[in-house]
Amino acid sequence: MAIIIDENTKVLVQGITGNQGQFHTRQMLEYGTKIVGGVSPGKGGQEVHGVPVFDTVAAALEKTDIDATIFFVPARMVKDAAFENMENGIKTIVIITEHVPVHDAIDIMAYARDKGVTIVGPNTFGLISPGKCKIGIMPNRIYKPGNVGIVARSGTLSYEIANSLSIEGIGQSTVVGLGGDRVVGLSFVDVLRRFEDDPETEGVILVGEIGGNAEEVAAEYIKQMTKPVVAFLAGRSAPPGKRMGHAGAIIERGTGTYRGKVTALEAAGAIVAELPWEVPDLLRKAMESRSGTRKVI
Amino acid sequence: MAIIIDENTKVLVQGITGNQGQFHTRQMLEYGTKIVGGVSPGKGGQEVHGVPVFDTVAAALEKTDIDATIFFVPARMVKDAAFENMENGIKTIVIITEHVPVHDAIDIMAYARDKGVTIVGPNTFGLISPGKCKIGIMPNRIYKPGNVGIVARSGTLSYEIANSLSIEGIGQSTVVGLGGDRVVGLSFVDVLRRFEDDPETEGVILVGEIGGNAEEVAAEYIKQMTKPVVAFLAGRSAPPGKRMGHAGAIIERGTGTYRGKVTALEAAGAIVAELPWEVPDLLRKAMESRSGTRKVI
Amino acid sequence: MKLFEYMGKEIFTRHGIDIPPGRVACNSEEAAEITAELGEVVIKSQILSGGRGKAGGIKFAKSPEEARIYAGELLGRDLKGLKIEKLLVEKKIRIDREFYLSIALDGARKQPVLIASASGGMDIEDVPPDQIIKKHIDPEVGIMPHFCREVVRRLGLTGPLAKQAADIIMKVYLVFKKYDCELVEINPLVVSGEHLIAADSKINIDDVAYFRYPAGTPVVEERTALEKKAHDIGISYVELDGNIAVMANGAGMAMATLDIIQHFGGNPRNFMDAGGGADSEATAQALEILISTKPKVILVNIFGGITRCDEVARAFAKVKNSMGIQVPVVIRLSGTNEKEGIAILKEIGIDSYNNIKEAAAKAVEIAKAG
Amino acid sequence: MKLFEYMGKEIFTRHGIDIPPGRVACNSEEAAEITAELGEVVIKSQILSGGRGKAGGIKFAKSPEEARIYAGELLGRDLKGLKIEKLLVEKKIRIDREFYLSIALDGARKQPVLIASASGGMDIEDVPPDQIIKKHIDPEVGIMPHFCREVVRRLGLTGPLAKQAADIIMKVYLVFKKYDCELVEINPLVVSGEHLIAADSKINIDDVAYFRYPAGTPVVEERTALEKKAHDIGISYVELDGNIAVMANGAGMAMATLDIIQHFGGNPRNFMDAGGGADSEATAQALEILISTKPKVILVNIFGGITRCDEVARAFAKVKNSMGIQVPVVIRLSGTNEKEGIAILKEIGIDSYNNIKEAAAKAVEIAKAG
Repeated sequence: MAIIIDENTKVLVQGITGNQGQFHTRQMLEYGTKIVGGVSPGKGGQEVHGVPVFDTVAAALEKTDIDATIFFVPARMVKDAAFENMENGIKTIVIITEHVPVHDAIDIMAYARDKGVTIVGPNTFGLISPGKCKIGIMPNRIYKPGNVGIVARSGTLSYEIANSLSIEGIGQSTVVGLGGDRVVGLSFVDVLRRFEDDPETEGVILVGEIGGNAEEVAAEYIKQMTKPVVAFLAGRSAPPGKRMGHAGAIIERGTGTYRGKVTALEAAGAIVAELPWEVPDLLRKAMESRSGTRKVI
Repeated sequence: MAIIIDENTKVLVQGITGNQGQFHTRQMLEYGTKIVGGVSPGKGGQEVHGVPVFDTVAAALEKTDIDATIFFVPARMVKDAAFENMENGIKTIVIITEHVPVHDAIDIMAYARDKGVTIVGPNTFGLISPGKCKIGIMPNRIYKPGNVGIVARSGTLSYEIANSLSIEGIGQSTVVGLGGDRVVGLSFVDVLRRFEDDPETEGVILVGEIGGNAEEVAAEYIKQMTKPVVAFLAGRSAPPGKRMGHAGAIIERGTGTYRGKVTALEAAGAIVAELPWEVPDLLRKAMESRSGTRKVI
Repeated sequence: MKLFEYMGKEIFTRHGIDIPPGRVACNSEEAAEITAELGEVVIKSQILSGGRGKAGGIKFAKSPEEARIYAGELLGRDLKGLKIEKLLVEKKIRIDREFYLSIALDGARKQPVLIASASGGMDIEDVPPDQIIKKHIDPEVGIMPHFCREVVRRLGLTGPLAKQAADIIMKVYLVFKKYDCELVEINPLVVSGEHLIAADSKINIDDVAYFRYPAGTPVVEERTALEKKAHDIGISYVELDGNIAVMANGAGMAMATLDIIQHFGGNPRNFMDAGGGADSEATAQALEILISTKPKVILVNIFGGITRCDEVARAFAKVKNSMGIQVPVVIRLSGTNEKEGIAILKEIGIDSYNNIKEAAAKAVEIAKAG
Repeated sequence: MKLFEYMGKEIFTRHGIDIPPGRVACNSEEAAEITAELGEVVIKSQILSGGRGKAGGIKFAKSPEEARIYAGELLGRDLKGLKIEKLLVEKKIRIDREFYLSIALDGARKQPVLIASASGGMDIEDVPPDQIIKKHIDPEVGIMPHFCREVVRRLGLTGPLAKQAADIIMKVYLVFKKYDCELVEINPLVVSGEHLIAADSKINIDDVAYFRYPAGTPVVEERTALEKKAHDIGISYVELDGNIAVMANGAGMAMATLDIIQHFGGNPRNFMDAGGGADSEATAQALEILISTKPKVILVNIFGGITRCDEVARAFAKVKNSMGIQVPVVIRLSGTNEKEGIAILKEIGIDSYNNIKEAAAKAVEIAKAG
C-alpha cells in the first residue's frame, strides 16, 4: 500500500522532449516508474529513451491507459496542458513547473475540483512511493520503503529529512511534495487524510514553512488523527514581507508566521522539531509511545 | 410520494413584485404551495400577498430555508438570477421565463451540473405534484392526485391531457414541464428515471413534439423501464425549417422529425397516441396489461 | 436569425479569418465591374439556403461580359423558393483541398459542439460518420489551444496549415460566442496553396439575444410581412399554404391543432400560438391577421386554464359585434367555465364545442364545402 | 510586484473608478504648482508601504507655499525604511463615510475573495471580524451583478450609491483579473457627497505573469541591486543584515539554514536558493554575489541528490583556483558521493562537513571570532 501512486501507476510525461523532460524521464525509468508515453506537440512519432512521443494527450490515449501525468512544460503553457489532461480524463497531474501565474493555478484548481482530479504542485518535486513508483524530480537513492509518510512544501529540505530517516532505517510509505506556490492542488489535509487512511502508514512527517495558513489548517485536521505527526517548519528567522524563494513563503499582514504555525500544530498534538536533525528521533519516540496507546476508531 | 417537489417544498419567487410574479404567487398560494419569500432587488421589506420580499437570495436565506425557486424575471436577467440561486445553494430552480438566450441557458446548465442543481425550464409551465405543491403557471383546477406521471415539452397540450385524465378519474403523481427551448435543464430521461423509481407512479405519459432529439434519447431509456409509457407528439404536420412557436420545435437538417421520434418510441415499447384524446384510454389499457406482467427488478 | 453568406464573411474577415476577395453586386453592371477588377470569378446567389450550387445558383465567369450575363439571369429569379436579390462576386481561388468546420449547439448535451471533416465541400449530413470529427466544448472552459491541436491532428494537418487551422478554430469559437450564434459553419474551408480560406459562411444567430448583439451585427428579416406583424404584437405565427386559419393558446396546442386538421383531411393556413392570457385586444389583433389571409374557415382551439372560457367567449363576441367577422369561425372552448363560454358564443351565432375533435371535424367540413 | 498608489490610481481611472483629481510631484516646485491648480490638497508620500499617515508621510496643505514646504520636508526622506522619491498631490475631497474594499487571493481556498467593510480608512486587520464582509469568488463564474448586489446590501448602501458601489466591485474584479493581481485594495473608498471615490490604491501584481501584462502596465523594481543581479541569473536571493553569507540548494533548505545559523547565535547576511542543478558557472556567479556583500564567512549547505557532491566540490575548487576566495568558506556536503566531495575540498583548504549542524556551528564560530 501507498497513497496516490503505486507500482501499477501508468505515467505520461508532458513536455518529454525538453531537457528537463528527457533527463527526468530517464531518472524515473531507472527508478522503475511505468512511463507509458510522452507528449510534445509536433514531435509525435519520436521516442525518448524508448518512450513513444505523441502530439496530444488524446493521441496517447489511443494507444495506452494513463493514470497520471507529470509536467515539464514552460510556465505559460501549464494551464493549457492541465486542461488538456483534465478534459481527457487524466485523474492525477503532477506539475513540476515553477513560476506558473497564480491566476492560472486558480483556474486549474477550480476545474480539477469539478472533475475530481488530483493536482500535485505547481512548483513541486513530485511524489514517490519508495520501491514502487516515482513521479517527480527527487533523487532516486535517498528513499527506502517503509511506514512513514512525508508531506512537504519544500523539496531539498524533505530530501534531507527522508535521507536521514532512511539512514536510520526508517522507511517511507509515500513522500508527497505539495509545491511552494501560493495556490497548489493538494493541501496538507488532503495528504494527511490519505496517510491516516493508509494501513501501511504508521507515522507522518509534515515539512512546512512560513507563509499562508496551510499548516494552521492542517493542525485542525491533526487533532482528529490517530497517527503521530512530527513537524518541521522552515523560516523561523525569516523577516516579514520578504518572499523566501517560494512564491508562497512570505509573511504578509501578520499571517503566515512561524510562531503562529508552531502554536497551532502543538495545540493539535503534533510534535514540532526545532531543528531538522531532531526529526527521526522525535518520530521514532512518537511512534513507539503511540503504538502503546493507539486510539481505536 | 411524488417526484422533485412535495407538500414540504419551500418555495422562493424570484421576481415576485412584477405582474406575472404577483399573479402566480397568489395562484400558487391558493393551491397550497409553501411560498416562504420573494426576491426583487430594491424592494426588500415589502410584502406580496403576505409573502415577505427580499433584495437578494442571501437575504431571504437569513430568514428561511428554501428548497426551490421559481423565476418570473425578464429573459436578460435570468442568467444572473440563476447563478445567484445556485451560488446560494438552492437545489431546484424553475425558470418560467421565455426567450432566454440559448448561450445563457448553456452556461446555467453547465454550472447546475457541477453543483448538482435541478433546473426545470427555461420556457416551462413548471411542475406540480397534485394536492401537494405547485411550482408553475398551470391552472390549479385540472389536476387530481394519483399514480400517473406526466412529462411534457409543451404547456397547454399537457394541460389538456392532464385534464382529460382527471375527468376520467385518472390522477397524477407529478406533472413536469421540461420547457420549449433548445437547451433546457431536465431531460425526458431525467424525469422518466424519477418516475420509474417513484413507488407512487404506475404509468407515464410523455408529451413531446418535433425538433431536437429529446424523444429519441428518451426512447433509449424507455427500453429498460418497467412502467408503461404512452406518448403523444405534436407537430406531425409541421413543415421542415419552420420554428413552431417553441424555440426547440423545428425540424433542421433532417433531424427532429415526427416520424423519427415515433419510430424510436415505438421500437422502445412506448405506445404512441396519434390523437390527443386517445391518450387516457391507451394509458389505462397499458397499465392494466402491464400490472399482469409487471417486470420484477 | 440566419445571415447571408456575404454577411457571415464580413464577420469572418473582421475577426481575422481569410475569405476570397470579392464584393456584393445588386445588379449586372456591378457584377461586371467587380469581375473587371478581380479577373476570373465565382458568382454566388445570396439566399438563406444551402444546396445553391446544385440548384444552379452559383456560376463561374471568366470575363465581365460573362459575369453580366449570369448576374442578369440570377438576379430576381426564384431559387429554392427564395428570391435572389444580391450576388456575391468573388475571385475564383485555387482549391487544393476542402475541409468542413463548424461549431453548433448540441441541445441534448447542452454544450456547443465542434464538427470538422477532411471531406469538406458537401453537406455534412452526406459525409460518412467515420470521416466526421465531433468534439464537445465545455462552456465553462471554452476552446483552448490543446483543443485545436487535437482537432487539427485528427484532420491530418501539419506544419503551417495546422497552425492556421488551429487559429481559425479559436476564431470561429470567438464569433460563435460573441454573436450568440446557434451555428457558425465554414464549408468548404479551402486549402489554397499555403493558405486556409473560408470559401463559404453559414451563421445562425439566436434571435432572442438581440439586446446584446455587438454593434454592427447585421439583421436579416426572415419572416413574411404577416409573420412580422404577428411577431410585433407578441404572437407566434407561421404561414402555411392551406385554407383553414388556426388560433390556439400554446405552441404545443397549436401544433396539435394543425395535426388534427390534417387528420381530418384539412389543410391549415397557418400556425398561431396566441399565448396564454389573451385579452380581447390581443384576440382582436390575432383575428385580424387570420382574416387577412382569406381562409375558408377559422378554427380556434382554446383550453381554458387560468384564462376563463367565458372571458374568451366575451372577447370573441366583442370582436364580432364591433368589426364583424365575414368568415365562418369554429371555436373549441374547454376548461374553466366552458359551458358559459359556449352559451355566450351560441348567442352571437358562432359554432362552439367543448372538444377539439368535433370542432376540427366541423372546420374541415366547412373548408371542404366552401 | 507592488504598485505605487499613483500607479494603481491610474489603472483605476482608466477603468472608470473615480479617484480624486491630482498629479505626481517629484520636487517642491511641482507640488506647489499642482496645489495652485487644485486648491486645498493632500500630499501623499509614494512608498510601497501602508501606515504612511501615522508615520508622518501624509500632509495637508492649504496653499502652494505650504505644499512647497511639506514637499521639501518629505522628498528624499526615509519613511518606514523606504526613500520618498515621489509625492501624489491630490485635491482634498469631502469625506462623508469611508468604506474598505478589496479583492485578494485566498491560497487555502484557491479562490479570489472579496473583502469589504463599512469601517474603512483603517487597516483591515484592525477592523473587528463582525464588521467585515468576506465573499469568495468562484473563478469559473467571476463576479455577476447579483454578487455585487449582495455585498452592497450588506454594506448597508441603497439608491444611487448602491449602484455605484456595485459597479466599482465589478471593475475592481476586472482589474484584478486583467492585471494578474494578487491584491486590489481601495481603502478608503470614500462617500463624497453623492459619489464614491477611491481615495487610495494598493495593487499587487503576480510577478511571473509578466509575459501577458496588458500594454502600459507599470513596472516597479522592488529588489535591491544585488537581489536584481541574482534574479537576472536565475537565483533567488534576499538581502538580510547579518554577517554570514549563505548558499543553499532549495528554498526550504535555505530558510532552514538561516534558522540553524540563528539557532547557533549567528546572523545571516542573506537568503540564497542557488537552485537544484547548480553547474560550476552558476556556482561561480552565486559565490561572486556572496563575496561582494563582504561577509565574515560563507556557509554553503548542499544536499546532493541528483547533483553529485563530488561535482559540487569540483566546482568550488575551480572557483577557488581561478578567482580566489578571500573570505572563509564552510561547506556542508551530504548525499550522493559526499565523501569524495569532502576529500576534494580538503585538498584546497575548504572546511567541509557532511552535516549542517557542525558546518553551521563552525561558520558561526568563525563569524564571531572575526
